[in-house]
Amino acid sequence: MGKKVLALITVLTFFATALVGCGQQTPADKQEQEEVVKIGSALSMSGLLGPMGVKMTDAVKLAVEEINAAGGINGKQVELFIEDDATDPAQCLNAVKKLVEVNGVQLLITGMSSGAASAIGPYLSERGVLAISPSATSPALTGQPWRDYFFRTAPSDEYQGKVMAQLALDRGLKRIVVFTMDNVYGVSLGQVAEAALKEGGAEILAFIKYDPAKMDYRTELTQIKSLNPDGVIHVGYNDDGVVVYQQALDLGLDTIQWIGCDGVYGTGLFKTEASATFMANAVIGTRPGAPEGEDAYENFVAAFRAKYNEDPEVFCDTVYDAVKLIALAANHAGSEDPAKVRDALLEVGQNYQGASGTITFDEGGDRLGGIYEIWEVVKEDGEFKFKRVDMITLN
Amino acid sequence: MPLFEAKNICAGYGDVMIVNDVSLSVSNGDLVAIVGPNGSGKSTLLKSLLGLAHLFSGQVLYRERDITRIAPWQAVEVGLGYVPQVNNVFTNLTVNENLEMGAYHRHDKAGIRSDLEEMYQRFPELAARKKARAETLSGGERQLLAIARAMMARPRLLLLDEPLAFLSPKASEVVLNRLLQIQAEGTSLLLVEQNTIKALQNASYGYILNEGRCVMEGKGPQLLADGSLRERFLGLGKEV
Amino acid sequence: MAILVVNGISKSFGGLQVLNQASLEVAEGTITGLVGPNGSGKTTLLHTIFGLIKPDAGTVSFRNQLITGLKPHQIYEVGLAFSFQLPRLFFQLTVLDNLLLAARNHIGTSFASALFLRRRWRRQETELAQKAMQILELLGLVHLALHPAGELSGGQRKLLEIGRALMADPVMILLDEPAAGVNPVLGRRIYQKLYTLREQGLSFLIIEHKLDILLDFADYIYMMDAGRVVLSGTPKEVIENPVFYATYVGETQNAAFRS
Amino acid sequence: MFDIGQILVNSVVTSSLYLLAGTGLTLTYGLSRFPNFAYAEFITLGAFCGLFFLAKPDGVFFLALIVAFLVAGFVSASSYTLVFRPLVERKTSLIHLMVASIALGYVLRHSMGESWGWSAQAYQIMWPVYNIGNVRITGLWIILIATAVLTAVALHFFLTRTRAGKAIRAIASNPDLASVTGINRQKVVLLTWFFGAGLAGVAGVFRAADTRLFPMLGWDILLPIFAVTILGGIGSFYGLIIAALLLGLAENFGVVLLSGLGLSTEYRMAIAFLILIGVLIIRPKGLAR
Amino acid sequence: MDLMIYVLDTLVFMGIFALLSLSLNVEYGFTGLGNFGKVAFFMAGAYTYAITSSFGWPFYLCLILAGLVASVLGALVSLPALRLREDYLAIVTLSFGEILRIFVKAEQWLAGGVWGIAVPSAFANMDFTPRMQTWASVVLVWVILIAVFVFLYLLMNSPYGRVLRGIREDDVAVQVLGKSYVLYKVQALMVGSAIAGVAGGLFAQYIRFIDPYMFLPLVTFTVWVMLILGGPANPWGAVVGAVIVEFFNRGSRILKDHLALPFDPHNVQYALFGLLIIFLLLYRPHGLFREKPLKTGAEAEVAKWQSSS
Repeated sequence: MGKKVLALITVLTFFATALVGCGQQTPADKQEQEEVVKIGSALSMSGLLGPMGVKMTDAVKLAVEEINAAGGINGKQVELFIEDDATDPAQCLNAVKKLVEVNGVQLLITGMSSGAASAIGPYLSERGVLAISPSATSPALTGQPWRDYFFRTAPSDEYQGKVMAQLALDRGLKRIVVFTMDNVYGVSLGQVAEAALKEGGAEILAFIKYDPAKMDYRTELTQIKSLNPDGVIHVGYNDDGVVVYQQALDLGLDTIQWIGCDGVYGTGLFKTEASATFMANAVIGTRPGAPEGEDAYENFVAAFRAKYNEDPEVFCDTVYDAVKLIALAANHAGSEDPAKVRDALLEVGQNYQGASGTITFDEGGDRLGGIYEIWEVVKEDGEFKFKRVDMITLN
Repeated sequence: MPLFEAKNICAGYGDVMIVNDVSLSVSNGDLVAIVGPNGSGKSTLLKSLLGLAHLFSGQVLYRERDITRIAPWQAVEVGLGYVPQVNNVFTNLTVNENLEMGAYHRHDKAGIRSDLEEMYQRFPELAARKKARAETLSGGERQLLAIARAMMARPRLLLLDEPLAFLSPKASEVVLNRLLQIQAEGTSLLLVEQNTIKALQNASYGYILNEGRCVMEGKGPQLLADGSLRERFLGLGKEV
Repeated sequence: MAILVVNGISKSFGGLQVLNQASLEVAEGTITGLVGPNGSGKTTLLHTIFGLIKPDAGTVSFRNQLITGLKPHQIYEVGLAFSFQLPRLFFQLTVLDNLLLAARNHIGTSFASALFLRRRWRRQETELAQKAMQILELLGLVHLALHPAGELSGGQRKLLEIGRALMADPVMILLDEPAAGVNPVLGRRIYQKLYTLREQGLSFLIIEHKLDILLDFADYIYMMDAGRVVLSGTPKEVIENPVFYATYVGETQNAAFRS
Repeated sequence: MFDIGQILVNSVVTSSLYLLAGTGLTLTYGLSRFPNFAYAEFITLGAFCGLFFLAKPDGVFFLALIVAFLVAGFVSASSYTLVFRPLVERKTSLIHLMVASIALGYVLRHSMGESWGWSAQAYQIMWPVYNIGNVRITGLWIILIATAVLTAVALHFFLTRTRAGKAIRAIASNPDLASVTGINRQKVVLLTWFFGAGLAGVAGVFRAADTRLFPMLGWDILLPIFAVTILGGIGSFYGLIIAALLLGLAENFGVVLLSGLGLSTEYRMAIAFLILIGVLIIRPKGLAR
Repeated sequence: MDLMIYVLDTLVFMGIFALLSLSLNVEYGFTGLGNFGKVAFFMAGAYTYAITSSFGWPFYLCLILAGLVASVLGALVSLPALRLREDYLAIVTLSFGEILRIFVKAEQWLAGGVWGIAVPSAFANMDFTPRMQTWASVVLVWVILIAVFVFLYLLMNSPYGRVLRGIREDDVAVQVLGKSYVLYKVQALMVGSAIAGVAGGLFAQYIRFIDPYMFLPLVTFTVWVMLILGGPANPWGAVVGAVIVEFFNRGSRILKDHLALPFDPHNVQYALFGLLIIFLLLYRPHGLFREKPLKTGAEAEVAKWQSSS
């Protein structure tokens, strides 16, 4: 018994030293601190959103690499700290606190889900630490009292929902099923679209929410089939989307027009041929876009592919833009002080041509939904590709 | 040379010693009976020989080979069959499957098949219910099945724990007769029995246990005739 | 007069009739013994009386109050106590705690009073501890009072099991083989203690295989075979009855009642 | 309003998966008498093994099934030998065994996360689709249903006709008697752990082929599989078949009912749990006994 | 950068998890009930706090209500639980947690569903700096923790606690000794759930936002790890277990900044926890701290008796 307790105490002491060790900043550390700009990333690298977050973190690394290659921020190199929030908002807060209080990070990419954003928001505001969320899209985040230090490069669902509805109405779809994943992103977008569709005179046959973890959507899809709608408004991510489309193809739902969103944009959907085929047959969708001639997205995809030998997926572009914007704003402000960077962000974040399209922040740090791209999937030379069909400008 | 010997057995459960320094031996073709009142340690003694109860000390020999503390399933390979007092059939299995399980360690398919036939001839009660699940059998039929199952392993020595308990007189008569027949055919029997008189009448040798110790031993019928049997058996000692 | 009346209890388990119209009475202030061969249904009968097993038919009444169908803790409430054949102790608790857990009307065992009537139950606790120590003294376990019950030997466990029934301050005690697994001298001492309690008015129903001891102390004896009572009388009457020995050695026409 | 034929087929697909995945659980649970929560990881492990063969479109599906069977079986058998058997021999309580199985689940799941990463992956197989009247059915479903039915039939014969199969039933029925009858219990139990988890691995390949693949795959379907196992009566293979069908139907028709009532279809998970809790209260031994 | 805030933050979580661990200790450690749905009661408390505090009620009232609602749920769960075997109880409670989570997630009207719900801090009306805010939470959590600890210490070292321990060892024997184990088991689940509910309330007010993704079964397992590590049936064990596990969690997060690891520390940390538990169960099943005998005053009598005789 004595030996085991001793071993345990040794381990604990080890950790305690580690904890204390990084707390005591020696003068040398201080100097070092002045030489780098610390950026923290706390996204979900495990848990339900893990599959998405891992790739997004890769995009963050890519952006930081590019920034450093281009001379860093205010002449200083960027040091990146990466944490995992395990798809748990409480863990996200924990990770952010660690980044801020232990590592001294003041510029963050975090708040991957709207829940995580809500959990960290008040703390960020109180501590005066700046964060950009690449993927929290809930309209509920707009106008929160803690929004002074929180930006997002993903537009609120408020906009895209309307675009999706508009797209459906433009295509003359009258009888519509809304099919969304049961999380904030899915239900928000779905509800906005539903309201806009009703306003536009379409009939909503059903609003079906599915569990993104359940992975067996056959019966929901069978139901959609038997309702015989003109179109389906579908909100999902790559991860569940690939399964939904695969199973929808099995059930022959590719005769109905499906309207997707930015969540189902990305080569992750082409992981299986069935899903890709289904998309080519039946899916069109929307996503925040840039004016013609902008190749920021293509450049980003090329860079990502060159580094990771994989295609980026959903929200990789917004997270990439977020890092780039932080660098841009800090350079613009000539300081890494969060308050100054925040003010600069509002300035540089006007018609910024990012990988995810044109980014314009409003006063509250939300991305305005300016221009949206309508995409479709085509098969060219045996390869599936996303292709721009049209642009919609939302006022 | 005795077929089976147990020397100075002390056994029990957990750290409770129930059997205290008992020795016994079985010769080829014998029917040896262990009798005694409730709680005298008869069943525990039997179980400890097969590793089903905790053996504190002692030695178990089969044909002078030391088989103390072998795994229960290995005892079958050595040549010992065991018929427990309760839960002695696989209730979820059919009668036929129960018998097949008895021959589990054997690999001679032809031999097993002919033994099965033999068992059904010897126990016509079972032949009629080959396909029935054992849980549907009556107490007597279960006992016969348990004995037949043990015999399927072709044991040289069969250990039986109160085979006649819970049986009607008719059923117990049937079971006893079958056991004597088995003995006549050359398999030795070691029997723990409540039914003292029936057991000792037929036993070639008997041991009387009381309070975990052997209080008397001798040829079966002679023991029965012994005048002190009653007092010793009931544990009344001198007081009565 | 009879303090406990058992009337026509029957019970079968999966087709095996373990109790078959068993009836008996225990007179107040007596030690009544229950004997019989293995599997005759004695333990089942005792469990049925104490509500651990639900009978298929028949009634049990205690002091003219019907107690069939009551839960064991309710039967304890009316004044009975029970001691298992194989000790069911609380092995991680101390010997002392094992006894104290059996105490009747202990204030501190309810949630609210454990918290709010601290002083009262602590006083009671001290008194009960003294009583427990007296019992341990009788059982020769004083030196082990603060040891976990799991450290006791088999015989000591058995003693503690009996001790718990004594601790319960009952009107009547049901004991399943109190002298089994205990050395004869101590067995007798236990019975002497029971006898003193009997003098004080307690009643006992005891299953016992150590006939020499039982015959010395019992007022009345019932013999069971195949789930029913086959013989009853004073110890002398019973022991002299040829049925007694015949039943024990398994040589009896009563076997006809077996299934 | 809804397409009964298609929903029935969907239910059978769900049931087949539950049946395949539940078989091993019910057998090992029946023999070893404790619920192994690490079972989810055997399913996931099978799925990842399949990836070796099915990451490219020209993969051989049956080869994946076989390797998944062997690897999941091997890991299960080793975990039994290294973790559970020593615990059982130390007379560890049931609750501690459950905690140990959860702990083992941690180890396996995160080891898989470390090896294959947490991003979702997918098999590259395109299945043909057939129309039978109004009902559509894919090649994968046919193989899945066929595998489940064949496994059920094969297992029926294995359990009733072979020496080892009968020994498994004998141990489940009466472990002590099995020992004195000459059955080497440890060996048979080990075999069952191997065989049962092997089937779980096969189920994992099907699940991954039908959906996508990541370390939580098994955990996501573990509770329904427990529901099926307990519903059917632990250790009862025939009860399992009935329970798997029942739960498959309940879940799929439940979805129709739920959306009819205007409730979230997320409650379909709750359907399984509610049936489970109900059965445990009314009929704790399960449906079959 | 303010390391103190992080240290205080760690203390808050240690306190909250110590409460959960203590509550599981009441159920499993002392009474032997294997509750694998601990997170359900934690969640019930958190949501009760969130909803009631949205009415503008004072925080202490909300905390009490959080405990009450969780304890009522505990009573509800105990009804089937009492009839079930240990393994069934485990699966039923685990499922119950998931049902409750699905319910909160699906019923948006109740508490925001998937959107989650913002919760005011207990010190929302005070003009605190972040550091003071965290200090205040540390004080609140640890005062409650100490109160609960003392409460449980007194309760478990009383004849009542003796009955609970007896039930853990053998509930039939307890019944034969005149105590209805049903009543005690219900009470144990209610007390345990109430503590978990209060922990939930404290958690909600500290995080200031809760959503259903925070209450996965993983939380329950973490609490089990804490209790098994610390040692069941010993209140010190429960607390120390919680402190160690939380320390481990945070420590590994910081450690990885200083070590270039060839693997993902998150994966390795959980895998190591798993191994640690397996080794503990194999070689030290009673955890770091053993169960201590009851202290009720009766044991003092023994000494007197033993010395006199």
